[in-house]
Amino acid sequence: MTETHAAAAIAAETGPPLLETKALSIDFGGLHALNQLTFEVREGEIVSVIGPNGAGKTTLFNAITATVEASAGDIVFEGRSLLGLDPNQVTSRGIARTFQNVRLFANMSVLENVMVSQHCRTKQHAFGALLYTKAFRREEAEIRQRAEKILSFFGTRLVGYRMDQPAFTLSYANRRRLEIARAMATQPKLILLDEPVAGMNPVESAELTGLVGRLRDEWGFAIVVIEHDMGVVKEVSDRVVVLDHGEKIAEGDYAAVASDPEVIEAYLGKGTGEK
Amino acid sequence: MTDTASPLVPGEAKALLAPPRPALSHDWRRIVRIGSIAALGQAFIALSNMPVRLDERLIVKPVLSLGYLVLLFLPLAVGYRQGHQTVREGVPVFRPGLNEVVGGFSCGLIAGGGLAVLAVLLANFDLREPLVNWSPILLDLLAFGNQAWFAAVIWLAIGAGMGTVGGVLRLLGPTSRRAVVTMAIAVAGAAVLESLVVDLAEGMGLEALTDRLYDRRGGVNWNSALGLAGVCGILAVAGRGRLRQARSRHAELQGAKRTQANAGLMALAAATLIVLPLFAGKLTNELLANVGLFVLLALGLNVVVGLAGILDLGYVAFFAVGSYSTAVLTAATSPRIAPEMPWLVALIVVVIITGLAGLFIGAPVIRMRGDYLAIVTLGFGEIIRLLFLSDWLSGWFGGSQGITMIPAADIFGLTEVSGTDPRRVFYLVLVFCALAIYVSWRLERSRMGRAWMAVREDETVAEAMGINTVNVKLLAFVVGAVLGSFSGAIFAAKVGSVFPASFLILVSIVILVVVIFGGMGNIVGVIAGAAVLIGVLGGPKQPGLLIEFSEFKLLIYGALLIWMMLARPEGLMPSVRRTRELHQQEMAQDAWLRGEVDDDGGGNRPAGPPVATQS
Amino acid sequence: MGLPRSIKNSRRKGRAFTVVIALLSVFALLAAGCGNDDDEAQAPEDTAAAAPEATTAAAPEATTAAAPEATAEQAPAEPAPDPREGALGDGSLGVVEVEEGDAIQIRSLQSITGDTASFGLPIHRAAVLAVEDYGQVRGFDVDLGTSLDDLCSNDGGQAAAQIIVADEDVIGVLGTSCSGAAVAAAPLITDAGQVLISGGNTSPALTSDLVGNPGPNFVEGYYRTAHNDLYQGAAMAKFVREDLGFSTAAAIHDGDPYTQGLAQAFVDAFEREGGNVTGFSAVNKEDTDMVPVLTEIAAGSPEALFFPIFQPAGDFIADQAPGVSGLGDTVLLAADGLLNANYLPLPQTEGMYFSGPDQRFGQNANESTGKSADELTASYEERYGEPPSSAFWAHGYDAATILLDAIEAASWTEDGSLWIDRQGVRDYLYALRGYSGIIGTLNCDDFGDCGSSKITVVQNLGGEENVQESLNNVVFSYEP
Amino acid sequence: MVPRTLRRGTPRTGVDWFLTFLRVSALTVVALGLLAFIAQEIDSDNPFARWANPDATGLTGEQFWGLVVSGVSQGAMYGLIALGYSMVYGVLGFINFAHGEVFMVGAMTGMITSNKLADAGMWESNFIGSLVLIVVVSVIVCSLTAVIMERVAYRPLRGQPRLIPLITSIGVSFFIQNASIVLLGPAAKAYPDVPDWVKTKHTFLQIEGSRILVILVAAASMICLWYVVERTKSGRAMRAVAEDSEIAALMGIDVNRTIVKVFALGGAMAGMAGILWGILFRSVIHSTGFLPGIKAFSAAVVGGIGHLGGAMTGGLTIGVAESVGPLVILEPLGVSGVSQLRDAVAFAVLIGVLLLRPSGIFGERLPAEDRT
Repeated sequence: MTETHAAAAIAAETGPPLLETKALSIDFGGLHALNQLTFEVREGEIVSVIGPNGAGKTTLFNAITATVEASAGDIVFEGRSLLGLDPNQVTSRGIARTFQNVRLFANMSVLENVMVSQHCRTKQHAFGALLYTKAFRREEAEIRQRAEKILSFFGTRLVGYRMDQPAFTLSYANRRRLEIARAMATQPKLILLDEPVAGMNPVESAELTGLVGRLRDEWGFAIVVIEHDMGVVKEVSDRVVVLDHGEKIAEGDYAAVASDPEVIEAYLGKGTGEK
Repeated sequence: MTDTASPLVPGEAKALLAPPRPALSHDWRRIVRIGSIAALGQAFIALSNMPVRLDERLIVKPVLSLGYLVLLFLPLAVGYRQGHQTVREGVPVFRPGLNEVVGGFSCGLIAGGGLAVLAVLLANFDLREPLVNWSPILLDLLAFGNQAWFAAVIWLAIGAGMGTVGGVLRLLGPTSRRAVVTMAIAVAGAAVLESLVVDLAEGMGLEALTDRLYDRRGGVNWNSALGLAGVCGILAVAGRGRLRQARSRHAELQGAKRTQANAGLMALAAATLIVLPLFAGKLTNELLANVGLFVLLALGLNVVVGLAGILDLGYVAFFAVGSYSTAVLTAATSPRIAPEMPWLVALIVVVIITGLAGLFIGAPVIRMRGDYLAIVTLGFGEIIRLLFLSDWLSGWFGGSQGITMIPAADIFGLTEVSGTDPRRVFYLVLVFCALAIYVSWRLERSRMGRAWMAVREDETVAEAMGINTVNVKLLAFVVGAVLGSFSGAIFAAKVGSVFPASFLILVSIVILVVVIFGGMGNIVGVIAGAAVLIGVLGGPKQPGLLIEFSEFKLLIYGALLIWMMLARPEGLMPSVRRTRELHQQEMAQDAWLRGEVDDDGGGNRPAGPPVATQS
Repeated sequence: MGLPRSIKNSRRKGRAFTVVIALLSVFALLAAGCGNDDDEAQAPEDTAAAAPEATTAAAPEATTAAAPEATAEQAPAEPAPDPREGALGDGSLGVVEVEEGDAIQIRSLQSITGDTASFGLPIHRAAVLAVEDYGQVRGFDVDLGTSLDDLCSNDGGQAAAQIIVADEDVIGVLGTSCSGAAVAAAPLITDAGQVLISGGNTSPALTSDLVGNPGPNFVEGYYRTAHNDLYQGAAMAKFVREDLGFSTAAAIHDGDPYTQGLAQAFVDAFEREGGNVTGFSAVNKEDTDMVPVLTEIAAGSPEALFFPIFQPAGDFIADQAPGVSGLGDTVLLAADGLLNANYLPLPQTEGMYFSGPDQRFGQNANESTGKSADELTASYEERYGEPPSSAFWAHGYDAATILLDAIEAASWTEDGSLWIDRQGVRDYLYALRGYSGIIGTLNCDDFGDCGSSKITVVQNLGGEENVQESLNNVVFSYEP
Repeated sequence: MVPRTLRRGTPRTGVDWFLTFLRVSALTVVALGLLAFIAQEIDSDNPFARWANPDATGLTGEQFWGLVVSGVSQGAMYGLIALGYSMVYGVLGFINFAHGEVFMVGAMTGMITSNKLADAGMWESNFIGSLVLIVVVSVIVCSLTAVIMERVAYRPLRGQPRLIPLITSIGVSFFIQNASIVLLGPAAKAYPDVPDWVKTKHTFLQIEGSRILVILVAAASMICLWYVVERTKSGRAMRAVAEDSEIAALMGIDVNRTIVKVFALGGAMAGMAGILWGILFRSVIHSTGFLPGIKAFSAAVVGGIGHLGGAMTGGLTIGVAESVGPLVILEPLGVSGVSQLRDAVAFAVLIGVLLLRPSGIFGERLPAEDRT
């Protein structure tokens, strides 16, 4: 782990930023969900975003994926601003996400879940399907092949007979896995994982943690993780960003952040137990 | 979609856990409740004039008319139904016995009481002011021409009798019960479908058979009723289980074999549809043509509602646009422009026009939430009808005088299709149905179809997964519009005239009912739904086989829709996916019981037998 | 490993289905083409084969069809006195046999459900009464069969007509209620050799423009006892222009082809008479608040407002018109759609004028059944518990009796069966002159207009008790 | 789910461009119509007034006032019906399509009762008393109808996908409407004649008594309802259930009972509207409930669903728009037979409002799970 980690960290220091938020602010009514947030992700980097509840972590994801609109500031991905795009356009630029509360297409089969997520990477339109053209058939085969390849990334869990089962029959952990598989299928450069191990037992959690590393190493995605489990954060992150009340209060590697007094204060409060 | 329904309704759990009841204890409250509901139902049916109206139609020549059959059915049904609680999931909680008979008797008695009371009231009070059917004719019917007291006694007796029969029916073994039910359905069916059967028999040269079966003017005669019942009873007993075997054998088929079997079935069905009209007379062909038009509409709406999950209540707009543009383009009498195109050429233009109309209506509504979308599409449907109707645009569309003298559809100079020959209309419809089936089948299994499914499941996530939901939904809207326009174009050529009155909101709703009733998202289901509803009951402006029911058509539609939603929301022939949506809980449990769901360990269980999840 | 196979499978499946569909489409097209050719080719053979049977009257199955040549050839060969002595018709449209114990089949095709039921139902009921009153025809019962619904629409009419013509024993059809339905139904029914007699259609398109030009939808075998719209529009215009002496008028219709046509006829006639039309607008049948449309009309301050529509919209217009500024003194005029026992008692309709068929049935009696107008009204109310809700119910009664008379005139008994000549039925009807019915004297012209062309304008005296008097309170009558 | 804010900024896709075009052209048409109308009013001979419709004549002040009053009284009834839609939507999250039929049942009940009273002579001798009596009867019957409807058709479907109860409600609507046809006959039925003071215009503001009555009663009902919902215990329970029924159940609220109350209240409002309808138009037919029902739902949407004041505002908006709109906007633009298009105008208002403000005038109040 350390070898690749270090190498990646070096690359991250030197390469151009993949994603950058510039003084990003988001207001809901009078509430500042994010305030002047500036932060960046480099290619091949795994960044953890932590912070107490209500710190604006998920809002950050929503802002990046254009589910909420930025009030001020800018979000730049690969040198181009993401502002004003629709969520699907953001996804086709190369950012995929998972959801805090797993949201699968519950009645579609596991395979279909992954196949449908390649929508923005495929081109065949209705006429291809109607005329059953060669290009259409080739593309369908490709979609399917890629889907099966992605699913086999998770070992035997999502392949075999399970591939054709509706997603709602999956166990909780497998649903999480399928969500990641779905994000992978959009062929992103950057994956945003929203609490990927929430609700899992330690064994599953450890396994998934390993998976996050492999995602970067084997597939080359940059990854941003929101996570509460500090063990996981420690394990996976190249860099940790701490948010509180929509502001960045600390940034750095895990050790540095963990000992930052402001972070400790944010989590534990100033003695009076205020949140 | 969140599931709030608990897996077991509390009542059910109680019933499962409760100790078996002793053989002769009655749940009197239940019996009284069911009985009184039936009594009210009987009174309602009687006051709705249904028996009087249906008395014209004989079922068994001298003995039984459809009017009385309607009244006899309810006590029988509740007599059977009241014992329902004793059977759970096919497992009898206790041995059925005398209990059923006594229960059925009491239930039927109460149900019959409804008519008895009504008869007495009819004789003594005049409530004709609000209730138009409160008439001597009704009393006469109820009393079999005698005094009111006679009616009271006889209906109590009939109710009790039918209820007892219902109870006894429950005591029978499954085989004999099936035989009895088959016999009853066969006789009633043969009588009700008389015109169709005769029509077909004439085409096939089997008049001798129908002459024997039916009395010359309506109704099965007594002897043939017995004979028919006997034959069907024997068939039912002999064929017991065969059908199910065949079905399960079909379900077990895998891969290529299954495909072959399906293709074979499909070819068989298609061959029947192609050959049948050649033997059928005008009546059958007209019915088939009407059913076909609605199948076409329903297939179009199925793309919109069933596949993409957009609840379009204004679908009739596209039917209207299709009809009107065909009329304007082909008819010489259309007011302002009359290019008098041949039908096929016009069709191309019509497709373009309706596609644009789909875009125009679709664009503003596509981002709206489900229910808003429903009401707004409904509004659009009505706006379009009003525009066609309006004096303002009557210079273009004829206003309330419509456009008449629309020429027959000329098909490559081979043949001309118009309403005078319903057989040709049917073949034309068949071709377009095949096209519509192909389109929806192909699209469903493509990238677009998957995107529609995803949008239906969870729009936000679909968008986050890179699907341009607006475009995808618009496409569904346009495909639906174009399929609807085919129906409109054929309709214009068939009827030979278009009036705004053919495009009421009602039509949209009937098409929706067809889709839902048949089984949303399933092509075969949609076809079956149209055949049953439009063919048997009739469409909004089309009589079905049961012309006697035309007054009660919409009433029955309403009741059927409610019942269907309560009892079988996935429709007559559900699509696998739709069933999943509606019965997620149960299916998950079943899968768990079969060991097919992974536990939280994540797939450590040995893989069970693969399930057929083809959809 | 499993992957390529499954792809192949799905592809093959797709192919197979595509091929099936393609084959089906081709076959369906072919079948459509050939099937019909067969049909046409067979038709003459059928008639030819059936002809001898029909004339020898042996085979019970042979019900229809006797080619004219066949009868012509065989008639002189028969030495016995001709049983069809006196029966009309030359057999050119076929002959129908009614076996002993069977009933003569006629059908009723009226608008009996939905919003227009109040119009069609009385016509249907009158037909039922007529068939009952008439009794047997040459000793044979008459069966009105299951009543069909024209749904007041072209598609409904066509579909119902298709059902009727499927039964080859049907001689004639009483209907339709709505002209729109007749446009689609008449060609089918008359094609089958049957006749269609309407008590409710008034559209000129179905018969003629009254000066000898057939309307676009005219077909032979179609008759009606209702009058032609053109009379009524002209009558009302003349009344307003001459009797009331008004020079401005407006009209409102409700989007129904009938009301629109009548309103248009009125407006055209009024302008021909030298009047000035200040407004022509429309409501929808479901509208209740008429203030906007009345305001629109009020802007032209007409002296008279003609709204030949139906209930309930008619109730609201009469009710709300006096309250709209500018219409306070406007005289309200309506037509037969509102001239009925439900509308006249409404307090707001007192003093209104109504055009319509002459409803002074008074001493009129139907010459076939002998029933007088009063008796008929009484038996209607007794039977159905309400007065007729449409002005054309009596037309329906007369339509039924002339059909039965026609059947009687065109039929003969032979070997215990009754034989009815379809052409004879038409011959009788086209030749009908001076028939006295409930609605007055019926004369059929060459285009099927049989009704009395007399239009009257009555003024409503108001009140429930005065309905009959109001119907008789004729202030203007018009006969071209 | 995170709230998806309405995006400002420039349109990006073809659909956005098209929508912008639609918004602009709708506003342009309205503005042009209004301008032409105003020009007509100032001087009906000026060229600007006649550019589109040379025959147009302006309206007198009295006529315009008449239109507004008719729109307001019609709109007040839409508003009363819309309350039922809005409340049920707020609590259960589906369109109860059959609610319009409850209104029809109310009008029918009123017709039957008032005719019986007229036969007994009480209608003439004590009009106000009879009116109160028929209101009571009709409110009870309508509440019962609504509650039975809920019990039979909707309760078993709780928790099913939203489409299912919606379709069921279409079935219920068909059933009630056609039950009315088969039981009571298809013809229009009249209310007995009302006293003169109801029919004639009063010098005060030149309004008919019946319309004053409608507006007053509607306002009073609205206030009562507002009091019940905002100030009583049951009202709090309703709001809680509307907010989140699961949480409400955990807080000890009997959800079923509360939903029954919501239906009963909605039914009562519809029954009230039915009587007002009867007094105003004095005629009722089986289809009386259908179109007003749909328009009332549109009104609820226009006002912002789940919002009581919104329902009333929406009702008034639609009522006034369909009454005034055709003559003020369409006729100056040269459309002939404008009154025929009034339903089209009502639906156009619905579409227009949703185009400009997707969540209605007051914004929607939806159950937690629906805020997606």
